[in-house]
Amino acid sequence: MYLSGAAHIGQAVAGLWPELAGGGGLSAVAGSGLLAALPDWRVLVQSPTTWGLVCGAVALVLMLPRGSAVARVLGGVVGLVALGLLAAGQPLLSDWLAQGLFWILAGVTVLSAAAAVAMRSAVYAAVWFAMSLLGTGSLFLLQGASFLGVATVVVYAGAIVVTFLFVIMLAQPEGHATYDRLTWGWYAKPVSVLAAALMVAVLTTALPGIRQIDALAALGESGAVERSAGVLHPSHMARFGAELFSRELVSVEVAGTLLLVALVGAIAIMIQGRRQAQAEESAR
Amino acid sequence: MDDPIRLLLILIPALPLAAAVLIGLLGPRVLRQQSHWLAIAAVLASFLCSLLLMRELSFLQRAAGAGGEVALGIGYEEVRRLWTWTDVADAYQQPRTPPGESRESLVGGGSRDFRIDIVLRADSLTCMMLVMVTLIATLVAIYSAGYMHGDPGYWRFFAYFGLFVFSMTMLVSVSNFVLLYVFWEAVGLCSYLLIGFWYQKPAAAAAGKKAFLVNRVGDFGFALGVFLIWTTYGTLNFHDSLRGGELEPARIQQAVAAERAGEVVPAEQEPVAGVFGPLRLADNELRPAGQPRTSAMISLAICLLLLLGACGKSAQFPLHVWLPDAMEGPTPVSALIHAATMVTAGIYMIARCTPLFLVSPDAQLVVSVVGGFTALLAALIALTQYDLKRVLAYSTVSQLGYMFLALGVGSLAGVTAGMFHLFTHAFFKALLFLGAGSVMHAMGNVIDMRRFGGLRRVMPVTYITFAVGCLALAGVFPLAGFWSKDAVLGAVHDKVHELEPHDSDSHGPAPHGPAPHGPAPHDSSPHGSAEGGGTQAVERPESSADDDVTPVFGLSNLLRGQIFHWLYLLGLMTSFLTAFYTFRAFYLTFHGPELIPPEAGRHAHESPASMTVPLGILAVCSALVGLLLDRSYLDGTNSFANWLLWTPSLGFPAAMRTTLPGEFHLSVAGWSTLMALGGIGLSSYLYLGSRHEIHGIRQFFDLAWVSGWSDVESFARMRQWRVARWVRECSAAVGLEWLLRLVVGALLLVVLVLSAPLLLLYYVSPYKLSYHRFYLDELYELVLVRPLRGLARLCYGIDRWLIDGTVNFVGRVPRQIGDVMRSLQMGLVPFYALAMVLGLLILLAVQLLG
Amino acid sequence: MNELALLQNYLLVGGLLFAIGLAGFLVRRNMIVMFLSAEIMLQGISVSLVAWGRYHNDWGGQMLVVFIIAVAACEAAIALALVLMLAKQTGRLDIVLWQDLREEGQPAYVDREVPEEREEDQVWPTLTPAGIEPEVDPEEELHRSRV
Amino acid sequence: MTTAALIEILVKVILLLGGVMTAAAYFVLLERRMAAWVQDRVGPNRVGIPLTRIRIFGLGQPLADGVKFIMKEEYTPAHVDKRMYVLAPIVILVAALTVFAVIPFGSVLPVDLGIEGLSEPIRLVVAPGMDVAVFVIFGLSSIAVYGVILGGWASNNKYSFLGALRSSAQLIAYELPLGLGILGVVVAAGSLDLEAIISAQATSGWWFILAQPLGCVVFVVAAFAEAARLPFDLPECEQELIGGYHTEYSGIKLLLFLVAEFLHMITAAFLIVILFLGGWHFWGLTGAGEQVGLVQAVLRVMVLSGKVFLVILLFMLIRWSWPRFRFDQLMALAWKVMLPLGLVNLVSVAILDQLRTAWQLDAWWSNPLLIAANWGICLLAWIVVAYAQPLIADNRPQQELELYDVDPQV
Repeated sequence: MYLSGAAHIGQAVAGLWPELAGGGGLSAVAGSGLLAALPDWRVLVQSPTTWGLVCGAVALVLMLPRGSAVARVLGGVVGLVALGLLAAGQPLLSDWLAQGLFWILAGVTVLSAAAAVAMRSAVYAAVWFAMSLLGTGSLFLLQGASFLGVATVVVYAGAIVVTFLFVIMLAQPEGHATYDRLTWGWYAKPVSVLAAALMVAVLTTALPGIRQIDALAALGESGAVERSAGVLHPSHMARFGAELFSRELVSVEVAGTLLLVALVGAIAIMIQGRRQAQAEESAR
Repeated sequence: MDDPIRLLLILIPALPLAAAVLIGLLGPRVLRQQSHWLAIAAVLASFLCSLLLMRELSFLQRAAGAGGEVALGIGYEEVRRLWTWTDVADAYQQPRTPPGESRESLVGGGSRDFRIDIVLRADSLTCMMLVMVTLIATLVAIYSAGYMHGDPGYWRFFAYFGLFVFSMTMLVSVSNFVLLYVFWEAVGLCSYLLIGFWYQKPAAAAAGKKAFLVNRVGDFGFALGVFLIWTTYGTLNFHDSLRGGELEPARIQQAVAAERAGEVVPAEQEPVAGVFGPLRLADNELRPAGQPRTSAMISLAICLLLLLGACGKSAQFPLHVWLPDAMEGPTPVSALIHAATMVTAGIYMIARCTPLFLVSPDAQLVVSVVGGFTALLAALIALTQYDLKRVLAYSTVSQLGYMFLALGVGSLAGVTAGMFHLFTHAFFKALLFLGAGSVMHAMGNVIDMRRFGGLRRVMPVTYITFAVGCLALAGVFPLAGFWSKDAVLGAVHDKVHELEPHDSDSHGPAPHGPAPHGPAPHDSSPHGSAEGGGTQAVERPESSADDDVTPVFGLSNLLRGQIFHWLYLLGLMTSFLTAFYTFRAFYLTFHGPELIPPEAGRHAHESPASMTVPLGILAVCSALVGLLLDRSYLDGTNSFANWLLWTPSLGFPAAMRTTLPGEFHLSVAGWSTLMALGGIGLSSYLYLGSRHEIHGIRQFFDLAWVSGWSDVESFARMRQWRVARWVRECSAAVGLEWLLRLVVGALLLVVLVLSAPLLLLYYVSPYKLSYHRFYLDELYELVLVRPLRGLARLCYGIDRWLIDGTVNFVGRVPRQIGDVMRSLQMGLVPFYALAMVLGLLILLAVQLLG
Repeated sequence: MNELALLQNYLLVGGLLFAIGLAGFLVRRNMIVMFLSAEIMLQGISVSLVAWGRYHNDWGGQMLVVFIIAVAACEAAIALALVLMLAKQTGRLDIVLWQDLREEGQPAYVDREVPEEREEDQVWPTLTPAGIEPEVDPEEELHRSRV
Repeated sequence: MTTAALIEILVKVILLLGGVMTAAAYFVLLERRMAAWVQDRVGPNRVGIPLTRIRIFGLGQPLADGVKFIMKEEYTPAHVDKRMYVLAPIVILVAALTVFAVIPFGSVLPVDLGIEGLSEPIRLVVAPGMDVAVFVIFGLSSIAVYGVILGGWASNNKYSFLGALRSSAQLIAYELPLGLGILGVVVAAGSLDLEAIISAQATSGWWFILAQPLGCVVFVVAAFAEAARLPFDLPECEQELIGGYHTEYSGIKLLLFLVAEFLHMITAAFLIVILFLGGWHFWGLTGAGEQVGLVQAVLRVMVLSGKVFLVILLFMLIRWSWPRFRFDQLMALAWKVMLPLGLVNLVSVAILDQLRTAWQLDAWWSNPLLIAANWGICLLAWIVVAYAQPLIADNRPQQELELYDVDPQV
């Protein structure tokens, strides 16, 4: 995220890291070229986002399998710190209630997700995933996407996760599994986590470019009025349904077909497997 | 067909070819052990055709000679064009140098057509060769039918045989250097096939290969010579023609006349003077009309290159090594090669190119020297060989050397003598080889003379015929070899006297008889032509060569005379040696205690009639052919030479100025007979009786005594001598013992120093040199084969390591990269996912941040 | 509410979810957990999409999420069927067991020095199948301390 | 959002929870009495007011039960996964309770308390104006599945586990007919909001049970299954699974499970009433408009409660009068009967609704006509399905099933 080359990105960076603008880091960005555009290291060091990402990566490394119990607890703590640091780097929402609600929901979501990937037991992972889904649904509700919020819970938590549990229980009867305590290579964990952190870094660096890309200074402020006419309209479901079945009608049909095909495919796979099993049985 | 000559010319090679093709096609399935009938019939028919052709030609010649006075000296040829092979007009163009200006380039200017017609010719030389080749081939074929009986490759042998005869007859009857080269190579190929006939034998395969490769060296030179001839003379034809390919002499005369008259003739009608065509040869200067004289350097180069080719084919000194090894082939093949086909090609070619050699005395000298040296060398080697066929092979090399010696003399007498020797040699060498084959046949393929002996009662016919052959080879009066060898030596002797100052004519080994130096006497001209007498008498032979041609080597006549003198002595010496080794082989084989090797089994009897009949025929021929053809001792008429002089490339005016054949040199004959009888006598003395002395003589020549001398212990033995003891005691009494010691010590030192080279000599004693063929094979191995092999190995190494290495490297780099990348293909799904993520990360970074 | 701030916050959350899912997908070996991780990644994307839709006042984001949910359902159906099949063949959910498509001559990845399970590591229940009690190796039975 | 609004919500939550929990407790008593009545015995009738001898028909029984549950030793077996073991009843109860946030228990309460910021009039639902109320109920009921599954799994008992598996399969299977039943109503009402659905029935006067009998049947059956009531109580059938997923539970945790189960039933009853039985509406009694007087408001609450009570009585009656399904029959019923019927209902409702809009049927006879058409379709579909799936009624073991060897020691 620190490889911003173009000048406009540099300006945009100032949005994410306000310190850049005043700290003289921007002068470095002024010149084009990747190396010249590297921001001042002091700015990076001062940015809580940087440290948040670093802490997050460390936390994930600590939490992911093949760590001891102590390491996992430590990872959780570091993860909390990381979330705090990241939150500190983010701009404030309107009031304390919304802010607090968001932070709580976001924290729950992210930590649950982290726990989901970190849990050694697949059942626990699934439960934590369900928790994360609840958080995500709540975040959707907070965004005004009430249908999506509930649909996520219904479809994921209600259907997918239950199926997961099914599978877990059927496929892992012995409970203990070495592969849940191991990664597949010495470099898998650090490299993967580093890649993930870098991806967030890149994405967040690109984030302030919105302003530039959109050039929506006008819309950003004046658009607040029209917003209720759009996605925030009181009769949310009606609008949503109208949109879904008018503009996206073809897509809906396609999605329906896809579901049907998936249904047939899943059944076909299972029948095949049963035939194999029967063949083995008879062979035995 | 209304043109019998054309028909005969076609039939002579075509019959063997047809036989070869038929046997090749039908042999394996149909003919099998009956293949020889076809071959014999074809070759016999070919022989008869050759005789007919000879008869036709002699009629025509007589008619031409009777019709005009100028017949002799221009020659007579009948040329028949079959079809055009290739025709490239103005294939080579160079600005013509105006006459008088200094020549910038070695070769003359002008444009040259590259026109190759398939042209067959009939002239005396060709006819002679055809008759000889087909006759010998016929006899050998009959003989082979007996000799090769039961061989698994019977039909194959006769197929090759037919092909060989076809190639040889074509070689002597074509009228073009390119075709000559083609069949030159064809002969080489056939000899390769026949020498390596028993290809299962490693030695035979190696011998075939060796013959082929050594011949390639010569052929390379020949090819260069042909190129040079083309660039120099603008044509490769032997004969005159028009540019359109018209061969009719009348038309050519017309065109020449028209051109001389300054008329504009169409391009088709432009006359082209062949290299040995009457148009060119009639001109004394031996150059094409309107072209500057060929430079001496070019002439010499052409001649030496051709000589190189001839050396290869005729097994002359540096390239003679293949011929003895060619013994590995079936014996009839050896007979054919040695007598009639392969080796005669070189002689034929030199004889055919006489006009070219005439203008280059240096080249002639080289030819003679090479021939003389080879003759002596081969004879020396032949002295000690125990392999019967090998003795004969070296004898062939030696006799071929004689022929070269004669050809190099540079007079018509020499050339005809050489060809005459070729002719006679064909008979008795074929006889000897076939006799040796008969012996071999009886002895179960044992050829080492130490392992059999006293066969005269076992194989009487072979014994008698072989004896005739030996006598002929030794040159005993009145057998064929005597006459031809006498002619050769006489030609050389004449040359010596030509070149010597006239006041020193008594000098030399020919004290008897009138020396035939100076202008040739009119009456000695065999043609008896009234017209040519004047020109022949007036001009000195060397003037034609020396006036216009500057010798490149710059040798004085005196020196050349001395060289030829030595060559003459060498010839006599060789004659002696020839007689000796021939009878050594004869005695070892047929006299002494009867000894039959166990391999012979129940074969140890006289060979079948199919083998003895040809032997008989050849024996008769060997005995009589010289007597019948060379009647110079009677009236100075050599029918053979007279016949040969009708050849355009021999009997042309410039050549007629040289010494002509026909003189019988009594002194030379005497000396050579003396030598031959001496050789026979010595051989008889040594080998006919108890053979006690042989060991001592061999010890002597082996320098075994040197080892006895150089031995330090011999000094110790000396102390035991009575004289030594006496001296020692005396000196001790006098009190001068110290002086004695000093003297003896000094003597010892001197002897030691002196014996060092003797010691060296011991290891290369004359006997060993001879026995090991002067280490020539080893020398070639060391000087040529090894370095070449090393070079080849170097090239191979370069190819293998550098070029292949580069290519392989280029190929291996992607593979190595692929191998490295392969290791990424570890089958772990999460790893693939990680790779994808990393790639995605890079893309994202570039896209979003770049 | 500051729309841009909202967007940024949501995008950060989405990115974090995505990254966590990514890391989990890459690191974990249990196929079902990998699948869960993939779903978490989808969640992150969904969050971002909704945020963008809100920011642009456009339904597109939410529409896409609807389809993401549909596709996820399909994916779940198929993938779980496949996982079940794979698990049936090996008796394990280990993705590393499926290395058959590796390059020829490439050594298979095997776990070295598998760490011993420590006492404090939790032992989760062992499920015994219903029905007749299967024949159990007595040695194995000794270790079933808690059931 | 003001503090007053929050307080209002809190009050509503407390009232609702209190009422519902109490109702649940007493429904237990009612059920026991009902069972006794059905089985021709007395039932619990001893427990009255504590420390007195007053037995008011055993009305103290729930209290005593509660105390007993709470006071009992809370035994946690050694072999369970403790965290999940604890989590499961919590999840199921929370999910069961949260549902009531979107369920209206009346219309509105037209009282002006004079407090600044309070909405006027007070709407008798915890989360008013919830646009996706039906959906929320769905989601939460699906979350309740977690409680079952986790409880069964964490118990580490094969019967519990089988119960959990059965439960999850059943719940997932019956979510589809449930949704299809609701969808017909949603299509007819044009909203996912429960209040809007009620008012739609109230304004037209045609309850949806009249308009969509097929949908009602499907929904009711699915609701029974979702609540795991008796004909569908496969997850916990004592005869087979010694209690199913809560076999290993005791004490307060078991109480939570049982309460949640009853709450599910109550939820189902509420939904049946709201979706198909007109909610708070009763002809000529409650009115249909938005503007309402205090009396009418109270009447509406009472009507609703009464309907719910009746529906719960129906639940109990059915429990004691119907035999249990076999599991394959259960599944077959879901997938082969209920799903097609639900689809038929949905399609017919949608078509008829579309026809009404297209032909602008505003006459008095239009509604009866459409309803009659729907009834016809309903009957037809029922006959077809019954003809196509005769095995549903056949309760005998299939002939081709082989008798497997039974270990004599078992």
